[in-house]
Amino acid sequence: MEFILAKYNYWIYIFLMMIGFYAMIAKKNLVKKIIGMNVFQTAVFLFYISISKVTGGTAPIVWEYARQYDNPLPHVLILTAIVVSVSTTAVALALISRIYESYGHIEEDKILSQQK
Amino acid sequence: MAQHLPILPIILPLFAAVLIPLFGRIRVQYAWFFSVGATGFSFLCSSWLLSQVMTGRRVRYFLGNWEPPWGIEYVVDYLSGFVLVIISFMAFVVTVYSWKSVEKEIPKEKVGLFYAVFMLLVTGLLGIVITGDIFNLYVFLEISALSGYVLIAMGGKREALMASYNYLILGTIGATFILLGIGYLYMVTGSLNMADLATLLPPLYENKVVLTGFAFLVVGLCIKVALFPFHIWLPNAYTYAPSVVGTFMAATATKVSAYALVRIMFTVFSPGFDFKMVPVTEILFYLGMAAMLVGPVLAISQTDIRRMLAYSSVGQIGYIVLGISLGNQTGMVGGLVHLLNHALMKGGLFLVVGAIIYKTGITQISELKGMGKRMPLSMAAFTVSALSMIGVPLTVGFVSKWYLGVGALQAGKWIALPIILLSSLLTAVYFWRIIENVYFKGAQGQESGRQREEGPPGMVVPTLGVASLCLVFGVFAFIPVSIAELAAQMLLGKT
Amino acid sequence: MVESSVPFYTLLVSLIAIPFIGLSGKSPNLRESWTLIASVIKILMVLSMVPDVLEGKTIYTHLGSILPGLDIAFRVDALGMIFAVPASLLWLITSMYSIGYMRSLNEHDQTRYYIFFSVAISATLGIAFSANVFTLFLFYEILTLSTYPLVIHQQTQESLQAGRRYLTYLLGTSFAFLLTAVFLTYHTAGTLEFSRQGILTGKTSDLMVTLIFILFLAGTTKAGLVPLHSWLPAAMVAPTPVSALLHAVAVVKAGVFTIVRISLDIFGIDLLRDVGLGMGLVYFSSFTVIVASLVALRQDNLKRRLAYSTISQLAYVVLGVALLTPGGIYGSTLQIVVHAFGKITLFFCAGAIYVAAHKTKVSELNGIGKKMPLTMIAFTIGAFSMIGVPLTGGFISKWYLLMGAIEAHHIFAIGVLIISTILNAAYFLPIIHAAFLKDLPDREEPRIQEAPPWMIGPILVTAVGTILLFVAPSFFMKIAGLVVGSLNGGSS
Amino acid sequence: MGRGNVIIRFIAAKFIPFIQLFGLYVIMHGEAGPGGGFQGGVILGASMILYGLVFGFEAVRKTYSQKAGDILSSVGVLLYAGIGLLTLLIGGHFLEYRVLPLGTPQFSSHIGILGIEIGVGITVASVMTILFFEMARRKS
Repeated sequence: MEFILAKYNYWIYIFLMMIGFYAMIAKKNLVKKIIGMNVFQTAVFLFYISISKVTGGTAPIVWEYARQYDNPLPHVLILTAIVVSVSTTAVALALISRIYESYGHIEEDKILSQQK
Repeated sequence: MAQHLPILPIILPLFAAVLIPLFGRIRVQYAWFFSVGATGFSFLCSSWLLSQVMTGRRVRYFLGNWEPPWGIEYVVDYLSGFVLVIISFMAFVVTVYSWKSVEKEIPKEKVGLFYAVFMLLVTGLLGIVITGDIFNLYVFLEISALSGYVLIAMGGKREALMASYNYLILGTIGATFILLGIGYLYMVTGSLNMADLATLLPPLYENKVVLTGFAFLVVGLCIKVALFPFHIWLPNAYTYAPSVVGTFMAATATKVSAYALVRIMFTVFSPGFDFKMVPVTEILFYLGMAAMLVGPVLAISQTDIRRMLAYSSVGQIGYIVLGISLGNQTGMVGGLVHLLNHALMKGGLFLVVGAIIYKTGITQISELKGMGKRMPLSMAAFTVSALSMIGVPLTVGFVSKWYLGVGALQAGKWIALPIILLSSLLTAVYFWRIIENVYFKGAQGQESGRQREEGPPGMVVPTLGVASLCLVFGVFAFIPVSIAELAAQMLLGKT
Repeated sequence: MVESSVPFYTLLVSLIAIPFIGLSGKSPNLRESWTLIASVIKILMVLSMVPDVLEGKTIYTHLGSILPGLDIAFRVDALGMIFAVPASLLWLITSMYSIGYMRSLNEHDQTRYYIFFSVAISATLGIAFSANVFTLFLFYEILTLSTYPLVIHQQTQESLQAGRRYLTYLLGTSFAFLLTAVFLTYHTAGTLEFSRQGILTGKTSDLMVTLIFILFLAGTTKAGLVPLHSWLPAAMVAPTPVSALLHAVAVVKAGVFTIVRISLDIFGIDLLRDVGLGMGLVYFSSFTVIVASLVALRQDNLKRRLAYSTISQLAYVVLGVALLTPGGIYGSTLQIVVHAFGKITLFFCAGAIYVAAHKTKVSELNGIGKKMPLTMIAFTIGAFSMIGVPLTGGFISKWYLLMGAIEAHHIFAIGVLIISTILNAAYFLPIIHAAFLKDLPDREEPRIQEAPPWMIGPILVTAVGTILLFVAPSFFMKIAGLVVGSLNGGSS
Repeated sequence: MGRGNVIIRFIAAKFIPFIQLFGLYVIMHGEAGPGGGFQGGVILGASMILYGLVFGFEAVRKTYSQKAGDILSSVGVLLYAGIGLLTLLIGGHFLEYRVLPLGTPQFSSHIGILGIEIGVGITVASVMTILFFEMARRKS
């Protein structure tokens, strides 16, 4: 129990990640896959953010109470990763809209049956 | 200025990517000129860098003059210099070649966008190779992957969209795994610089967090490399992409990921870790061999020539991974040299296929009858590349196979030898089908009946150049091999 | 040891001729004269190396190394010479014959034909002159690839089928087994250079030596040893000059030569004897000799009968070497030459019969001697040589093979030689009998109807050559003597 | 399109300038505190999207054409890379701001980073807008 509680942030991120992963693999709807992908990526972002926390730390800004501050680097990294994630989502959505135009579906199995 | 060279191969294509949308509006041809200029200079800079490195000096560059481990560092050593030259050379050749093909396959209003994204792809791939920062590697990986998705989707058929989508899903899974792995490593070391990590990690090798991070990195990269059984995204992507994109990605994209795998396994981690503490090389060894058999077998059953070549790539990736996993210098040299060799062979093959599609629109193997007389030069290039793939002596393919075979024997892994040779035989089967069609079927007695339909010089010359390099580096094999040997020494030298 | 680039130039001659042949595709006369010029120069160059070889010297060229351990190097010694001299001589004759044959039949793609012909002969000489296993392997593959377009020249479904089998057997096994053997040799010996004492002695276990030897044998499918022979009868779909080239000059002989070369210079006689591989090889090749002869008896297609005869005859060569006695090896070396002349005569005759009378089956040959007397006389000479009748070269080689078997006290081998001679007679004599003594079919009138002079000429030349080998065999006997002499620790 | 509730239109019209102002503030503030080109750019882009949602795409296209968006997205990156190249040409490393000839190294760094942030902001804002409008334009 102690083990679970002490590392709750990891449990949360693993849980979210698995939800996203499941959706990416198992869902037939292309948009749902993308939603899954976002959950999947966000879980990893959460993981990064949670490891940057220093106990008792404040925001990494120079101000009068700043004795101990959180590690800002993961935040910066994740900012980049978020941009990447947004771009990926944008590309994916653009693809989906064009797939819908040319196939008339966004269900994977129906599209595959058309390709045959 | 000379000390700023390491940044140039990266920012030249980047600048081109930015300028092309601006100038491409004025005239579409400018897009091509900018691309050729950028990749050409990029290739020159890379060659210069490699020559610098060969004098025994490691070239390092600190972005913004922030010293590592705080700032991002670009490192050119034997390995990255070697791969840098391969990638920039192929980029240059493919760009020169692209004019006519793009003109035909891409709608006019999208040509500017096409070249811009193409340059981004080049930037991303070169960035992966040159960076010495593990997070920067992730970013470049994603830049190249994103531009790859966009470019593949530009293929004319609607299947291209689904191919791109599937690639996107799998690619993102891979990239996110890599990101997660990087996070784990950062968590225990607090560093993102590869060289720094290499000194910080050894005491932590028993640490479970490090092991988990390593596992995520390797699995993520294996997806990017398209190692069997993670190869499912690859065939469709290469088949339906515009032929220029298919060519470039087949020649370079998976190689760069393989490079990243080598970097992570041997620079960030150490050979001692890979071979003694975790079973990763063991697993890669068997997966590589499986790929070497599965790829050609699937290739034999294809009717579309590009899909066949794509499956053949799956098999060839197996060679590279096998070489990496053998754990001795000879095997490593084989794997690294195959990075170059496969880029040349597969590049040459796809260039020819692109010319065929441009000229005749043929994509099916059975329709290639009599092509030997219609496009003699292109088909000669095809034959040379195909013989190379089979591994006939005096071609580059034989060099890789020789090193892999000898490496396998030296490592005591006898099982690899028959697999290598069996794979060559299967390769011979699917290429011979084409060669038979091209030269010896149909069109009997039409010695002068069919006129020549050779592609435009802008396509034929690059194709012949690449194909002749297959021979040049097959005969003067010591040139790439000596570089690969230094790189292998460097990678395996650390304990 | 003499350093000289002549061996390399000898190879290069016919390769240099290729662009000229290719460019003059429009005017056949010019094209064929390039071929002939190249072949004459080639013969002269080969002959120019003979004096050195006769003095017991070895001519060596190091062309370059691809990788450490993988050198391209040429070495001309007596064994190589005994293969190279007939090959280059017969190439000239075959080229002339081709001109007649191809023009009479008005074949398509003649330019391609002559180009690959030239590549094939270069590769053959490359095999003869190679100084290490890698160079040998290289030219072995080039030979396979360059003869493929010749074999499937007809481009019919049947010939493509045969071509596929040809490649599967030759390319397939050489990659699967020969290359494996090369890898293992390099791994155990650390070098691939030929050496008279063998390079594997004392390097590894007997089991490993046996394994490598078997791999070499299995990889050298060109030799046509049963059970890996079926590509050869299939390849009979090729135009007749090609068949002649395949059997008498290039492919099969290259295979046999490879086996001889590897047995002597990779393993060495002593090692083979110690491990007991010689015995195994005797039984193996004897099996081929007998089985192929038996199969030949049942073939009605003339060229296929000749093909099986080749398989059987060239297994003699392997048999002779396998005896591991000087006499056996002496006989083997002579057999290479003698068989070349004899078999090429037979194939030329088969081609002439096809061109002049359009007959391919043995059962159709009744009375053909009345229509084509010259051809059938030449055929008779060739057949006698195959059987080993005195006054033809075949007698000499068979004699020495027999001596070698007796020397080795090998009753089994003696028996095989005798039985196979009877079988040879059994499948050749009926043809001769039918040709001269049986009546023509009713519809045909007995007037002379020979093939064109371009074809008859070469036939007569090779037939005379076959007889000359009996009358004046001293030249080849001297070289063969050198081969044997160098075995006993002579200069390498 | 554009026929939204009058309240929404009124409020949006009043708010959009302030949103944009805030976006600019966030961009300019980026080199000294929380904020920066990404965040500011997104805010700017959001203001354009809001404008489009409320008043219709044609209205947006009148003030901010597609061509302008395309060019701006390139210009932003060009600004970023150009500053990097400038530092190279002056003799520093790529993106080594303090070598810029603007008085003290500190001040140069300030200006350099600000330039970068503006470049990023322009690109992000225009790309966000392009993305949104490209998606919305496709009426399936």
